[in-house]
Amino acid sequence: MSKVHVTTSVNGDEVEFLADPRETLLDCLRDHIGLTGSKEGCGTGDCGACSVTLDGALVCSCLVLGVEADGKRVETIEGMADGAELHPLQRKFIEHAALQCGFCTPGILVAAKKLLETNPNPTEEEVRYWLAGNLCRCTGYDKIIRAVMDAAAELRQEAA
Amino acid sequence: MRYHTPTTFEDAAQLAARAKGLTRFLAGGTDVLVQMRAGMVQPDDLIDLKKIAGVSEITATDDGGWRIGVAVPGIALGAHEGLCADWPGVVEGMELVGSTQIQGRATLTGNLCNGSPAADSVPGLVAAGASVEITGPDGTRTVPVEDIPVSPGKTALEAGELISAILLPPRGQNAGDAYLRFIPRTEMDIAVVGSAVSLRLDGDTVSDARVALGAVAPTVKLVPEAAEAIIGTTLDESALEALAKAASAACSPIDDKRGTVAFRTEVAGVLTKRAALIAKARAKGDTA
Amino acid sequence: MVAINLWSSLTRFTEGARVVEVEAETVGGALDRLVADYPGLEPIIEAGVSVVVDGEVAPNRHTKVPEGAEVVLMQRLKGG
Amino acid sequence: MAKDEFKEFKLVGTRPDRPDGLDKVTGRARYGADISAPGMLWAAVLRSPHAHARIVKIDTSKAEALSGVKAVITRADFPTGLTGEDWNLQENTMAGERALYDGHAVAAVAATSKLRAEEAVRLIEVEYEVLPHVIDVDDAIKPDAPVIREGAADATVPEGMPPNVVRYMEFGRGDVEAGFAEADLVMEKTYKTEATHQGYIEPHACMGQMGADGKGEMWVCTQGQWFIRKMCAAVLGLETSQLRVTPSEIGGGFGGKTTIFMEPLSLALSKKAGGKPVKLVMSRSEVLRATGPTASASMDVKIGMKKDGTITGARAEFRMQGGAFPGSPVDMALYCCFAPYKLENVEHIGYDVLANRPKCAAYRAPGSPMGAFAVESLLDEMCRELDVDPLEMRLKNAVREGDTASYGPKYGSIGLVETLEATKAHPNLSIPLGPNQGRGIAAGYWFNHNGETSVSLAISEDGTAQVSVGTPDIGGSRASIALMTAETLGIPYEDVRVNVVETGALGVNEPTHGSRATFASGKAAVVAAGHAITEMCKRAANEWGIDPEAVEWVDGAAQPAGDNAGKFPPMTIAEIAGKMGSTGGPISGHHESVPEGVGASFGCHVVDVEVDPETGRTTILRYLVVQDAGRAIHPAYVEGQYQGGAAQGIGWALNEAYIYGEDGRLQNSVFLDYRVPVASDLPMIDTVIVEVPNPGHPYGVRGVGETGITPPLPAIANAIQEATGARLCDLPMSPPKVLAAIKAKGG
Repeated sequence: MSKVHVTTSVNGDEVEFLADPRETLLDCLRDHIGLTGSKEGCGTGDCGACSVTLDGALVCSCLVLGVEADGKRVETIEGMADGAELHPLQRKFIEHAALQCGFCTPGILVAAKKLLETNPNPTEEEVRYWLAGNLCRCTGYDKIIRAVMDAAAELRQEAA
Repeated sequence: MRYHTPTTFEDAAQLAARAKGLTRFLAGGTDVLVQMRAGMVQPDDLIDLKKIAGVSEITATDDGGWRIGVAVPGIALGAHEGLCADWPGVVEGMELVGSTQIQGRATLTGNLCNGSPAADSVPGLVAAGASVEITGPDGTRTVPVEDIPVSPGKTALEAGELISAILLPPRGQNAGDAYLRFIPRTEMDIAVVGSAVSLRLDGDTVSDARVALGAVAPTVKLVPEAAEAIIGTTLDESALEALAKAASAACSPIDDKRGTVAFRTEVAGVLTKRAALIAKARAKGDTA
Repeated sequence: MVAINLWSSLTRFTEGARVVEVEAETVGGALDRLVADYPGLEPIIEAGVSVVVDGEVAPNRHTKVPEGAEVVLMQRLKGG
Repeated sequence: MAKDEFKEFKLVGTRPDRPDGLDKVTGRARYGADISAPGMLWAAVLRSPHAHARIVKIDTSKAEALSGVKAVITRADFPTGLTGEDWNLQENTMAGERALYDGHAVAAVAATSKLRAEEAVRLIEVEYEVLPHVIDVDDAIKPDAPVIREGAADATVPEGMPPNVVRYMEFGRGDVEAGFAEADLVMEKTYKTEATHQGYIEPHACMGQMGADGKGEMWVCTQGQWFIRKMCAAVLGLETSQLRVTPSEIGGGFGGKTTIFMEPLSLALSKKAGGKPVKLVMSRSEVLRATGPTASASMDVKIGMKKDGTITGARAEFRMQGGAFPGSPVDMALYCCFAPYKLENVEHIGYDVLANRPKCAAYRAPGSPMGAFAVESLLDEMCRELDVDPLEMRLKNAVREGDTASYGPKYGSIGLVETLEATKAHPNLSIPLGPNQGRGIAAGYWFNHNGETSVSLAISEDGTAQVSVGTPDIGGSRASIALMTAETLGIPYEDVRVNVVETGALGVNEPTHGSRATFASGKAAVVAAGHAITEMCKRAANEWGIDPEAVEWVDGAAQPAGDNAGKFPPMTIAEIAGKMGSTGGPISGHHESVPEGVGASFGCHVVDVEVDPETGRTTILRYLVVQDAGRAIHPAYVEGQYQGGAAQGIGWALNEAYIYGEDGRLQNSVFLDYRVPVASDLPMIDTVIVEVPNPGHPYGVRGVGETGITPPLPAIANAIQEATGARLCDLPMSPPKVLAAIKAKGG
């Protein structure tokens, strides 16, 4: 079973790896390039813990093959902060206690960032539906929704 | 497993026709990868269609309809103003498939080829009178969408054949469509019942209609009796009752982990009534 | 003397008594006495029980049992 | 509601950033599957596709011949002769003579890659003789049911009981028949709940390494590293101290990670592969099929009530299956079900029953939600029948300090009445409801737990403090323990670092379970800090040349206690710590105990629902949780526990369930069909933290983690009845069932 040489950009860095064509992008991120921030909660696209963007589209990296990433841009949780400076969503999640175990947090942050890029002023209902593919079993979502709304407000203020 | 990236449909068809073992086509991958992961399917050849020119495009056809590429993800359908204006029911069916993340990958063609009777995007396509262009080793042919699924998980595609585009007819004036499904949660479920209605009005009267149901039979089903129940009516109370009755009568569902026979049969009628009213409102210019 | 309240399916081992009296100053002493008096209780006590002394689950065998204390034997408590 | 003496804290009751927040929002935090080591192998497990089958033959030769395969194990690789719960754990880790449920492990492989290990598993050939199986608890308790295991019943089971009954109990007091005779209304009903899974998003994962010398290491996501150590040692016949277990960050547990499932496999594979580390990560499907869900229950409840709402007698008979092994929480369900009520006449009967399902594990207030569903549902129906306000009825019968609990002991300080009063005062109760809407109320209870606890605290050279605890941080316990430690030492919150440590670093700790981490590790940290303070006062006294008894600790500094002690400026913790090398050496504090003073926690929930009368779909419009926290150390994480418990209860009430086919196979082993609530299913969840301080804890803490999952099941059933007129007695209250119930009553 021969492996495929994949060249891709991850969080702005050019990365190369050899992938078995059966391996998912999530497997490749975690096991070949050591980026374990994206999590596998289900492997079937139902929990969103592995959320990344692929050429700007929000996807479950467990439903993308590693070989499909060739020539594309991948953004993961590890690229969300700007050096030591957290993205407002990351800060607001800590401030609002929007995580308990924290396992779903990377995927939710990646998905929420894409939401706010798409829709800077979402309603509570829009946030809930956008994040419906990101399961959290600890929080009941309440503080997550508040943190996203608060970060959105802050980002709007910055932009104004 | 061998991974192929052909650049034409003809090459893809040739690859598939020559392959000895199990072959799968890859567009969005949201079904194939899940099946591979669960060990249900271990393909020998996986043919990725995304390097073929035009597969990610939505184009207006000369007759006023639409041609949708096989790798157009749900999110791109929803972002396409012209398509949303013409066929909101088709678009909302696709948009109900999975989460935001799934929408970034999943395609109409994939949803159709998975062969599930519960596929959310298929009733809308059937009600719309959509067809598919099929490319095979011997050339292309065009087939109505309702003829593609033949039983759960099985399609009418022959070995070496693959869908190369989805074709929507011109919408025309005073017409609207809608799709509703029932799931226990608000998101992330497979339809327990799905119902799509497409209709045209002459004044306040329904002059033409197509009704399609999902998850109530071995395949998505076109229900002419349901359409007949509302053609020539203004969707008054008695027409809606007749519509619901015809929809329920067309159901031959199963009891399974997602719903019961009685529930599916009952709710098929309820949803069809509700979908018809939305389609009518859209035909009258309501953009919601 | 300490009166120990048992759960009633244990009365098969105590000749029908729901409350039995033993001579003891500690929880451990009371349990040992119980087993000595009613050997049928041994596997149940071995498997683990919680002993409640005046409303509080006793933390260990050395917990004192004051004269006249309310002692209740319960199946072992834990949680999720 | 806080008592006056609790108002003076500087830190306790504030909401600082959690210490592990940064790691968890940047993807740096390392969970179970994130740990790797040089030379590491990957494991995969072959599982039974049958609910009940005799294993006739296992042929592993083809798997062993595959390149890259380093070890294949079956039950033959495990020691024999285990008994009791040790045998149960071993049998559940890997099937012996028979596979007892769909998903039961049969063989395991370690290979050089994940894909290679999976290929090897597919090459293992197993010959099964399929046996009759039983899934439902009411079927399993029948005298002619397929027998899961001969001789599994313990001494509590009288002669002549059906073969799958393995534990039996009855307890109570008063004369329940006389109680019913006194009542104006006696009602009796049967209720059923299906098994649900804890549904933590992180699948079980570990990396084990075991040499031929019997020394081993394990890195694992767990609620309790010492439990993992003890259980792995028992199952594999190891010396406990030779195994060192390091907990990773944990992606949720809710009780499900207090025991072992596949951890011994990684150690056994490692040993067979010459001591290479072996990583084993479960898939979601494996988690649902082969780790511990909760029990399913069938429950009869009979209650007598006077016209004014006074409960005169109550009887509960519960049957629960917890899988193919003893251990359903039927005892806890019975203890908790009538716990909010003062009862003179009460009777409880319980049966623990075997069935062909995975071995159940603890799930958040184990047993209590099922019992509450039955009792709180029936009470609500009786209130409707007698036209009594359900909240007033609960207040009238509520237990108070000094009352004897339904299950035996006397209550210490409890806050049920305060909780019910706070509920009554909440604005949600006066919001008008529209058509097809209904409001439901229910109460709930959990004991809370203490458990073996060992904590060490050390003062660093700069006057900051590190605390080593043995309870993994699932939901912010590092923050609450740091707050209490800093408050006690009189130093800033940021100056305390709380570390969750491995088994080699402390005495035995029970897991983070029973809502005990903030109570027990927190209490021990406070005591340990006190020891350090005593030592620091001594060091200051020595410097000053006065009696240590004459030194007191105020705001992070030693100072003379009054003018008679002498006149010296306060000596800060930093000053004392900076000199500790020359004043007597390291300064630390340590405490270990099974702490006394556990405080029970009552809650009351109010839910507003809307039911679509044509489809039976229930929408949660509003949700209120009111619960006694004793004292909320970090209120944001207390609210989080309340909200999370409510959300899990909502899932259990409406859609979550184990669904089995006729063949006894689990049909919904993915999140697509095991329907936990998604963000768009829920509203904001309102919370009220009632604070009736627990006198058994230095800062008044009661455990808060578990009670919150108990009231939602009945509260939602009660709301659905008000919305539709239909009463659901069988969970989940999924749309098909609700629609059928509406139709059955002619709606």
